[in-house]
Amino acid sequence: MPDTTALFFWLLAAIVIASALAVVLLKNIVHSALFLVLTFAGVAGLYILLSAEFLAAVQILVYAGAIAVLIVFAIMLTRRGDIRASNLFNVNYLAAAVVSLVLFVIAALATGRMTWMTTTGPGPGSNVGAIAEAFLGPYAVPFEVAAILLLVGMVGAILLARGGKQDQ
Amino acid sequence: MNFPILTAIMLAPVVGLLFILLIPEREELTIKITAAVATFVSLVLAIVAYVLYDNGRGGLQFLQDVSWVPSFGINYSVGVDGMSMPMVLLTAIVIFTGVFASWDMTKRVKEFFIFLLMLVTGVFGVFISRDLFFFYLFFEVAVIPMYLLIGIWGSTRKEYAAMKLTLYLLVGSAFALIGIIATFLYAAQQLGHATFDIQTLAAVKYDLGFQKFVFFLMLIGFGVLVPIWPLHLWSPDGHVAAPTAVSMLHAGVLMKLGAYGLIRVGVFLFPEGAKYWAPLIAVLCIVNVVYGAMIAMVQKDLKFVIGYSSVSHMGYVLLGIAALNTLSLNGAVAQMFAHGIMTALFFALVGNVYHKAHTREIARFGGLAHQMPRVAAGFLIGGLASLGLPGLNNFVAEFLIFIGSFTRDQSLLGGLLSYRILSILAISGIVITATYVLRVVKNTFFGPRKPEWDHLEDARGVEMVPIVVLVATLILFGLLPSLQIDMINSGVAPLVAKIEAAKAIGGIF
Amino acid sequence: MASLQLLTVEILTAALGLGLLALGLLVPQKDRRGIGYVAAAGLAGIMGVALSMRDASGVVLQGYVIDPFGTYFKVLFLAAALLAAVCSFEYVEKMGFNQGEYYALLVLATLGMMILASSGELISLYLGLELMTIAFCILAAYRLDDAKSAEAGIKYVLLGAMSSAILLYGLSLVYGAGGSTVIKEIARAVAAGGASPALILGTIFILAGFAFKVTAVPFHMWSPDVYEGAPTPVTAFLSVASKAAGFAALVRVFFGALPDLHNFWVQLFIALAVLTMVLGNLVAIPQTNIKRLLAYSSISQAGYLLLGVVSFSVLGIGAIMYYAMLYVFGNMGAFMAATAFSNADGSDEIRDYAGLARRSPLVAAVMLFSLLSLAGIPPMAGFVGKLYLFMAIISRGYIWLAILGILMSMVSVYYYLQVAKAMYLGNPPEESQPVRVTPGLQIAMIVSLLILFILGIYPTPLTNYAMNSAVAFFMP
Amino acid sequence: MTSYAWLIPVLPAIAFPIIVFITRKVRFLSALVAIAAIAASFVMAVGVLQEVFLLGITMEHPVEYAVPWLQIPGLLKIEAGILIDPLTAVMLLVVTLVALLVEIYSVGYMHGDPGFSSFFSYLSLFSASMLGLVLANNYFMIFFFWELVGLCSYLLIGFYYHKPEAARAGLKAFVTNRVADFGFMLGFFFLFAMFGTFNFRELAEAIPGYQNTAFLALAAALVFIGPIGKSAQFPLHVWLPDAMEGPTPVSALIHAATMVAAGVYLLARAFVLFASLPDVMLLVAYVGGFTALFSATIAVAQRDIKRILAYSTMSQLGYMVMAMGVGSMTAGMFHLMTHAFFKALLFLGAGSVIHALEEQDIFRMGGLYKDMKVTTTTFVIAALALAGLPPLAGFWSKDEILAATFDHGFTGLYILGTLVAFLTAFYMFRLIFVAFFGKRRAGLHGHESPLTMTVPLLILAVLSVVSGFVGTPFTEHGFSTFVYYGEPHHVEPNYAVMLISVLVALAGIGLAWLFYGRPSDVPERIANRYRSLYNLLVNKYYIDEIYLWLFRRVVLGLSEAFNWHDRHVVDGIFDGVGDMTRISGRKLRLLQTGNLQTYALVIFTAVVIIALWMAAPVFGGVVQ
Amino acid sequence: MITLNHYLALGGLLFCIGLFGALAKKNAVAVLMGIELMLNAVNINLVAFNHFLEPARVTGQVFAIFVIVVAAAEVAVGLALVLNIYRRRLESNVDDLDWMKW
Repeated sequence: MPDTTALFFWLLAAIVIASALAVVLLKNIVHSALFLVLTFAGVAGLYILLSAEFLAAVQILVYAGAIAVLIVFAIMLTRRGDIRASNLFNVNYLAAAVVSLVLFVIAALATGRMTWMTTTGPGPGSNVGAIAEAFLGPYAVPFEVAAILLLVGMVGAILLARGGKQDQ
Repeated sequence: MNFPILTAIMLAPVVGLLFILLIPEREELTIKITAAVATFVSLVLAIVAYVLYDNGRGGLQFLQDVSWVPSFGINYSVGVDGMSMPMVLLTAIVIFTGVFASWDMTKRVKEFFIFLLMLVTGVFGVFISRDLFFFYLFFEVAVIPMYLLIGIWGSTRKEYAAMKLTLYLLVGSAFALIGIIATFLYAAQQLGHATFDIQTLAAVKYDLGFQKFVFFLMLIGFGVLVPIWPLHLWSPDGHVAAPTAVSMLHAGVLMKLGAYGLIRVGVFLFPEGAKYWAPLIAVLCIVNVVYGAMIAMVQKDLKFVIGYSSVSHMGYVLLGIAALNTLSLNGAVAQMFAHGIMTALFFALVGNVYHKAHTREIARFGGLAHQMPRVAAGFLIGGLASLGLPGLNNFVAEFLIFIGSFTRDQSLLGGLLSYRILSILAISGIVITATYVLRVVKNTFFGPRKPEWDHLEDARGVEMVPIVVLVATLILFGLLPSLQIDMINSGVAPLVAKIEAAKAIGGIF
Repeated sequence: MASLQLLTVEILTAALGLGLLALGLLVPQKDRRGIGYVAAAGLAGIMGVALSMRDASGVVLQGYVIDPFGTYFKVLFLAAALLAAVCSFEYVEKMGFNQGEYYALLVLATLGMMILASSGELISLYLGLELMTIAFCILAAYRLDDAKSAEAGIKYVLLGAMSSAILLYGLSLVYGAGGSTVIKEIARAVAAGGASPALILGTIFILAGFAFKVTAVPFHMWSPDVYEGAPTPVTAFLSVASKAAGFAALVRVFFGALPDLHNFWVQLFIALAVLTMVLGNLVAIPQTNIKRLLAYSSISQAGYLLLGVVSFSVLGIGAIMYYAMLYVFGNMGAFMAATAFSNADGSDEIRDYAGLARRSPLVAAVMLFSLLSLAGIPPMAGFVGKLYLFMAIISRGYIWLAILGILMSMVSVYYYLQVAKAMYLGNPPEESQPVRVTPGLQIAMIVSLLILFILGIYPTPLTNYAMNSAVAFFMP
Repeated sequence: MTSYAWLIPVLPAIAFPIIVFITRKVRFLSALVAIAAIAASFVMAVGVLQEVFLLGITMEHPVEYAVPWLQIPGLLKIEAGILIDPLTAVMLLVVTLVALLVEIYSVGYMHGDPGFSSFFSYLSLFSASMLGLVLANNYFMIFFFWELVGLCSYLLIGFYYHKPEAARAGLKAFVTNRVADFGFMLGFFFLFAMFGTFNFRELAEAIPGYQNTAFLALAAALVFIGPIGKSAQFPLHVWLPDAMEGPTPVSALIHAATMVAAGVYLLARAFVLFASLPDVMLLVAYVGGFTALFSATIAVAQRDIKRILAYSTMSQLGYMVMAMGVGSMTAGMFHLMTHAFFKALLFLGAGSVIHALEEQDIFRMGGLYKDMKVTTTTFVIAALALAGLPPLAGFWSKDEILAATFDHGFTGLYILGTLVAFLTAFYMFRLIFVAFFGKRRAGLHGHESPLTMTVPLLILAVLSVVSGFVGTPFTEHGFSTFVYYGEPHHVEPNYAVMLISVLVALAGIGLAWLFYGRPSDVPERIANRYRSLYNLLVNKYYIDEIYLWLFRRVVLGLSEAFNWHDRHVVDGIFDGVGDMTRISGRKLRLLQTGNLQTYALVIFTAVVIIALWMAAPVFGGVVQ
Repeated sequence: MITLNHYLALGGLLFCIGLFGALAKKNAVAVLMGIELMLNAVNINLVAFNHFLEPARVTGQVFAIFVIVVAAAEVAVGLALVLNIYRRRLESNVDDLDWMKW
């Protein structure tokens, strides 16, 4: 059992990292967007390994589904010039690379040197049920807020995308 | 005394200010009369308080306490002692005369008097506060109206001067504020309860290092206002740029805030710190006196002469403070009063001339005594006061300072210098002062009649009010100094007791 | 359902926001001005409710804390929102579209802040923060026909997202290290387990996230651009309320969850405070646009507020609370004056303010005294606030920091007085007209000016309330 | 009477404000008020003198009245007090008498001047101050009035303020005196520091027992600077000749008879201090002697009638100071008194001439005796008195000084004094021969002055004759038993000295007659022969020029340097700080590039830096 | 054995890759994509913590769901803004958005 977990982990990790790298390195933004979907899917796989099946489903639906589609639409709507050079680096990329790398080293070292109080135990039985209880129980306030937040995001997106007076 | 007379003195201008806010802008005369009435009320109340003050009892009188922010020990507590009562009177006189000196004002009259009254409220507040918080609060209230008054109604590089003055004063007060907060915290720890009350704070034993540090902060903070060399440059520029009434109030009263703060907060709370820094003050004050006076000698603008003369004269006040004994401190306080009146007189007169002649360049004048004999007489009396002529208030003050510091027997710099030598140098200032003051009088008012100034009218009517009031004050306290010194001494006595009780420590050098 | 009663303010605010949204769709175009009045009235009413609940305290659903500290900030947000709404009447009407949504977003942003200030738990804290951020993104870009506004919006949304990502990373690390998202439990875990590398790194990341919100240098760089581009009332609201909310949450997290690490994070805050005060004030000097000037000035104000954090004491928290409140009125006052002016003249350039004192004494006076309050000149409230802040840090022995702070506030006087100089010393242009100000805005300006005076002259009740609420953070 | 003596200064003091505020518009009332006040003072002064005689008030047993003026308990007690002893009484009489006569004279002299009322107000103020000075019972009060007389002197010298020379002369007088007062002030500060009192009587009791004579000598020398200025002794004499720009009655009253004598009076008052310090006494004597000779030589070459008299005054004051220095206070005071009368007379006579001719250059006058009989007669009497011919007053008093000098063994000074006597006679009669006798010059017609002017002349002429008799050997040295220090003493009449002085005086007069009494080109020839010496004398040894150079180049130069330093160096530093702040703001704003990814980069770089800064805890070093 | 640290390292790496994208890409949409990667990385952390530290509860998962919700809203608003700007300036590169500076 551990072996399969490890196997899947490494596989999914490789997919996630490779496709994430592809997202940021490729020069064609459409390709980047497609690899982004792959990354999201990989992450969803990792959730399953972490016994968060419900979350994996949400991940696929929201990220790989909705968000990715949104992004692709946006790319299409803002396309101009050569699509093969639509996703270039800016002048800061070297500095950005250094900063990102150092940050990773720091983060990895900081977390790697920890001794975590890990416990293994039985899960909360029904994953979905537990989450639902959490939403309606202790996390009711954030839940309501999240609802409002989505509403705000929606209203905002409509407003902004529709533009100002010229549309009316 | 159930009537809160001090608060009334302070609030009379505020009431006047509120009335003026309601008066339409074109009713200029009404505005001026309102301002005059408001300041007159302050003046009358101040005189009443001065007369009622019981010198024999001494100490703080006309007390009034209102709890303000209990958690920080802030109280609105006012009261005057022998040192602050003369200052309150000084302020009342100067502002009252200042309103009359501004009678010719035609530009944005309403705003002018609003800011002027705002300014004077702050000044009154400082002198009557017994609570360090309110002391500082009022201290700062005075600054911004000053900026606007100079910036709008000033002359000669007014914007530069206004900004310079404001920044100098604020940066200085920043140091004072740090000192005040540090003191408050130290005392709160020692006493176990928070208080800003100066008397209570004075009872705390501060350790020597703390005293040295905080006194130095106070020295910078209040020294800027005095102004102590080399932090004095705002004052000539500010004086020159300011409109008449503001110059009067500024040189007459505001500079005294610095010296008063240095005594009331610096010396009174930190006698050992004062002893430590006194030699530095003493040396710097000589620079003030001699250097300031010599610079005054070569100025070409009338107001610059007076501006630098203030630097020079306030040097005497510093000497009085540095000598730290009864006579010198009496003299310092008296000098604050006397110089305030004298310099206000000067500025009122110069303002009068400038208003009519539109120039202050000494070289262009000459023989003005023909056209303006009263102004000339007033100016001469001011000059005589300035050079310390007996019979005028300044003489008594300077005399006390000189004799106080002269009799202080302490050598500095390993015997190279002593207070006596410094006093001698300071006294030499009276010669330089006589030279430049009388040279200015000569070059401006004496000499053949110049037809180009024939259109100038002599001071008359309300213009005479400042001249008469200020001259009368100078003469009154010059001939009967005990009216003043007895009161001041009752205020200085506890201070000196505190200084004497303090550890004898050597100065900085 | 006692616990739901504690949530009255939040529920009312949410209802108001949604109601406004609905109104915006239902009310015919020409009558939509009334929506602003409804919003203002609603906010005022909610503020009344919040004031009546000032002593309420309790915990709702494990992680949502109602206490005087939170209520204080709620009142503060409501006051800021109310002023911003009043300020917006004419401004938004001129824009001419989507008024209902505008006020709804304003109210919902306020809701986000309230959540942020009351969260005793990381998840709701995060959601409150995001609600606020997203609402502000939309509001910042609200002048849809203006390219600057859109630029402000995208800068805010992208940088905001990045900063919330790093904040989130930090939150995740703290969750991991503390084993919980509830602040009290984290504090217990930290007290028991001590500092660990992940915890420290998480702290740093959280600090970066909050520093972004409170515009501490060097995390401030979005703010001048966004402030300049956003509609003026939004800028006003953003500059005061979101900063105050940031501080509220920051205090909750750092004082609530991580007090045992204070030796560590205080050093970071010292560095931030120094940089913020120095850079904010220095860069404000050469500004020529009033909104940019106020942006840099509000950066520097964050530096002073950080001093309260540095002091790590009851006095410090109290000082932050007091200062934040007066900062609302000071900054809103300045922005209201700027709005009034730009409504009349359409300009934000300081040189166009020349002679404003002649054209509108009220606007000039409000601007002047608000700026003076920001500079900390008595008798304005700013002085008392700064006094408390400096007291707080001097009591911890950071005299040098206090000297620096005071000197820097003297630098700020310089540039504030440049505005005063234009208004009072300059002469109005030849053909200029008096600046007309709508009655609502006039009232709001006068009220905020009066509050500044009152808080400066009689600070007692507010001080007491702030200090008493602050004590809770240091009770075991 | 003595208990009302305080009224003597107070009456003229009251006259001052009355004239200024009430009677200014009515000229004759102003004069009346002033004269009435001083006349009353004169009467009281006579009364005081009489009472001093009758009650036997002596130098050792003076009468003192005082009220506190300024007190700081335990530290400082300043009294407004009066001290009456024979010295005071004599001075009171002299001052009130001369002042009275001068004021009467002025009614005529100032007739028609627009500043008539002010003139009388100033004179009243002056009289008040001078009388206050005379009566003062302590150093503080004497200084107080000392300064006030200086003020009046300033006002009166600059009375014709429209004349630039007058204005300049007033300034010069005041500032020069200020230098002296500075020394004086320091002197009595030292005394206060040593003895804790200003009171003359208390000091007189304390000083003799004081051990630290070096300090005492310093104090005395500093106090002496005061008289050097006020009594126009070298090197602070420069103001007195210029003071002649004032109206002539002023010159008579202030710059000849009374105020300039205040220095000598101070020496007399403070004699107890000086008497115990031989070194200081020597200094005093030589300063006096030198000044006497110095100014006499200058007087020889002057052409302005008032300047000649001014230098003569200096010279005579030199005598008095010298007398003090050699230890004879009696002689000094005696000469002070007689000199007051005849020098006032000389000045008033000169005023009469000027009033008539409006001309001051003696070489443009001539033959005045024909038109101005009274003036000429009285002037000659005074000149004879000044020259020291018996039996006129000047003879007795000057002789007393010379005899005292000789007696006390100061032979050098004695010879010097005799030489001065010769020069005095010479220059006075040079003046008389040139101005009053000889040919009339074209265009100048004198006329005799009105009665208000001539009557005072006559009275003073009488006094110039008789006032010396109070101190002659034939009247039992009355003066010396009255005003003295220590024991009453007088110099035994030394007939050799008397004879010599009479001879030199006659020689001086004769030489003057030879040169100027008849048409002659001798003076011109001598002047040409010794051109440089002559120029030196005409230009008063260039002292004024040296002082002017010092003031212009050194003092003003230094002041300009300070001014530059203040404006550029000090201000530059502070303004520089301000500019630095502004500039750094301007540079720092460039960090704000407008690019949001740069902002993000800055944010994350900051995070990285903070994390690295905290590296130790992050990597588990510190925090574990 | 796959430990918590593996997941954390993976999360960290993903976060930094996303960060690199957000910092270094010109296109605004690509920047948003980078940000989405960062949020995903955090989610990995959260879920992993939840799984390894307190498997009995679902706090981390709940948190992650909220993050996803927020991310969706953010993306929506962000893309709307990009479209808005594009419509006006025909430009979706962020480094041209520097009208306001200094």
